[in-house]
Amino acid sequence: MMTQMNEQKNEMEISFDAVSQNESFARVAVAAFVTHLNPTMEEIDDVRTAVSEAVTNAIIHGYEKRDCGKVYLHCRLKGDVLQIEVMDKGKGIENIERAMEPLFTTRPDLDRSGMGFAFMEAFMDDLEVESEVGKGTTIRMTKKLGSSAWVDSED
Amino acid sequence: MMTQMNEQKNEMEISFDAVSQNESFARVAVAAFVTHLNPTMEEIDDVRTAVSEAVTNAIIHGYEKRDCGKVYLHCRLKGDVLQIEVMDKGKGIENIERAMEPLFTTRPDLDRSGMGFAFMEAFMDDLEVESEVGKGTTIRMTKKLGSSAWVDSED
Amino acid sequence: MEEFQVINNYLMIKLPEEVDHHQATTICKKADHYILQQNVSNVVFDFEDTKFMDSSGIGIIMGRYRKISCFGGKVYAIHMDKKMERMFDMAGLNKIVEVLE
Amino acid sequence: MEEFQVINNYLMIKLPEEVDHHQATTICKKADHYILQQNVSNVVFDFEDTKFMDSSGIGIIMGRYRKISCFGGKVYAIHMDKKMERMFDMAGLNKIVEVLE
Ligand SMILES: Nc1ncnc2c1ncn2[C@@H]1O[C@H](COP(=O)(O)OP(=O)(O)O)[C@@H](O)[C@H]1O
Ligand SMILES: Nc1ncnc2c1ncn2[C@@H]1O[C@H](COP(=O)(O)OP(=O)(O)O)[C@@H](O)[C@H]1O
Repeated sequence: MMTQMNEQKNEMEISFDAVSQNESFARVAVAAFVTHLNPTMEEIDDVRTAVSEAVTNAIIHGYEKRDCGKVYLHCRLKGDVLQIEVMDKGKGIENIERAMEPLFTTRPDLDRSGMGFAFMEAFMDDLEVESEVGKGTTIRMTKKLGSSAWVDSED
Repeated sequence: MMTQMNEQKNEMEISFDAVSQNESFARVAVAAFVTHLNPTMEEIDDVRTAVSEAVTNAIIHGYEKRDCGKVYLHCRLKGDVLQIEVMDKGKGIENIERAMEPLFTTRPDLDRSGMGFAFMEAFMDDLEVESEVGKGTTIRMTKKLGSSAWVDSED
Repeated sequence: MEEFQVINNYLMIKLPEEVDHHQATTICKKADHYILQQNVSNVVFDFEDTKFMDSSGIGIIMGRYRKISCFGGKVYAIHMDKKMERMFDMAGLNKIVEVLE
Repeated sequence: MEEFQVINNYLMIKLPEEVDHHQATTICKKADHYILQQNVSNVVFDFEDTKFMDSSGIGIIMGRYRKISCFGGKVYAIHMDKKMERMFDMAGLNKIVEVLE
């Protein structure tokens, strides 16, 4: 039974306008996509935080709030592992290493904290950032869900 | 203020695997996409029903539960009017007129009621069906949301 | 989750929060198991916990009605909200299902 | 919805259910209005209603801290859950914000 569960696959892709009211839409959509795995509340909340950071960055940094771009969100479930890709075709990141430093932000004027990447790293198992100036940015994150399933499957 | 509201636009597109656990995902995603308009509970529920019917049809009739196709969901908000498109690249509908008759179903063996199209028509303002045998089916639905906004805007 | 209970020759089905095609598949299978194995002749659908239903719910009821009506069984529905009643009426289920308050 | 209340020279901000960038924009604007117009010197952030927060919440607090600390004002936070405390610690906010139970 367990093996079969782990091999289950599911995939979805969303694209939406880069406007701030879609931040909560993106979080809800990803959470709804994984609910049938019965993840813990903590896991769901961690995923919601990471998605929120990546989508917000695409909107405010990638497209600089110009309200004219699309954000692309791709989710893949392989068994109990969730892969998330958040992509924008915005201005890109010049120095990725520096951008990922906790507390580094180019927009303190927008009350940004510079903790976005730090939270994505802390709340997901894995984080990769790919970016090209003038072309856009892709964030790839992975998280194993429903770790408690191993215990539940005993019955 | 009201005019500005009515001119607001927002758009999203989702594609996902044609498996039945994505039926609830699709409903939740569409509901989350429109919440910032403050639609009534009834309106949200009507939209959820219509989306559920169209997505379920794509999965069980379009792809005949073969678990190997994609369902495409496109939502557009123009002011307070929601346009929904549900598309599959499945087997298509031979006789659209007959398919839309209440209680007509080709799958009573799957406990289908034949009320899918009737409910889409009843709970949305407008319904259009486009289909080609062997190519697929596209459902277009429209609904005006937050009709109570006209009253609320008095204050 | 849906719940099943047999009282005399009545099968009581407490439907889940969301009655859609995904849920319906399991519900129909389990209900038919009770109808065939345990000789129930009547079925009561309880919508108390149900917050969402689409036409799959109508299909569940029609299918069970077909299975038990030929032996003189009856179908009942309780705790329906206004929208469910409207769906019932549109499908003509109000003619074959006894709706209890 | 967020709520603002001024008691003596304390501004109490009850944060909304979801603290993200979309909400933060309004909260920062309103908070700064109170800070500048009503001469409050301390700010209390109340997370009682908050079920979701991302780094935008950290940004709100840092920004308000910068505005009031130079005049000797203090920032307080109440009703935080474990995850919020962890986010606070990661951002070093525990050094500048007094966390009340
Ligand atoms: N999608 C993106 N496009 C362009 N620049 C980005 C993107 N995401 C992040 N950045 C850059 O990296 C910096 C750090 O990001 P982050 O850690 O999320 O903090 P914050 O969003 O608070 O600034 C941002 O200030 C911005 O300069
Ligand atoms: N996306 C689709 N692809 C192919 N056939 C479809 C599709 N949607 C509907 N149909 C056909 O139209 C019929 C009626 O659909 P509907 O009113 O939704 O009832 P039901 O789903 O209960 O059969 C279906 O039984 C099927 O034959």
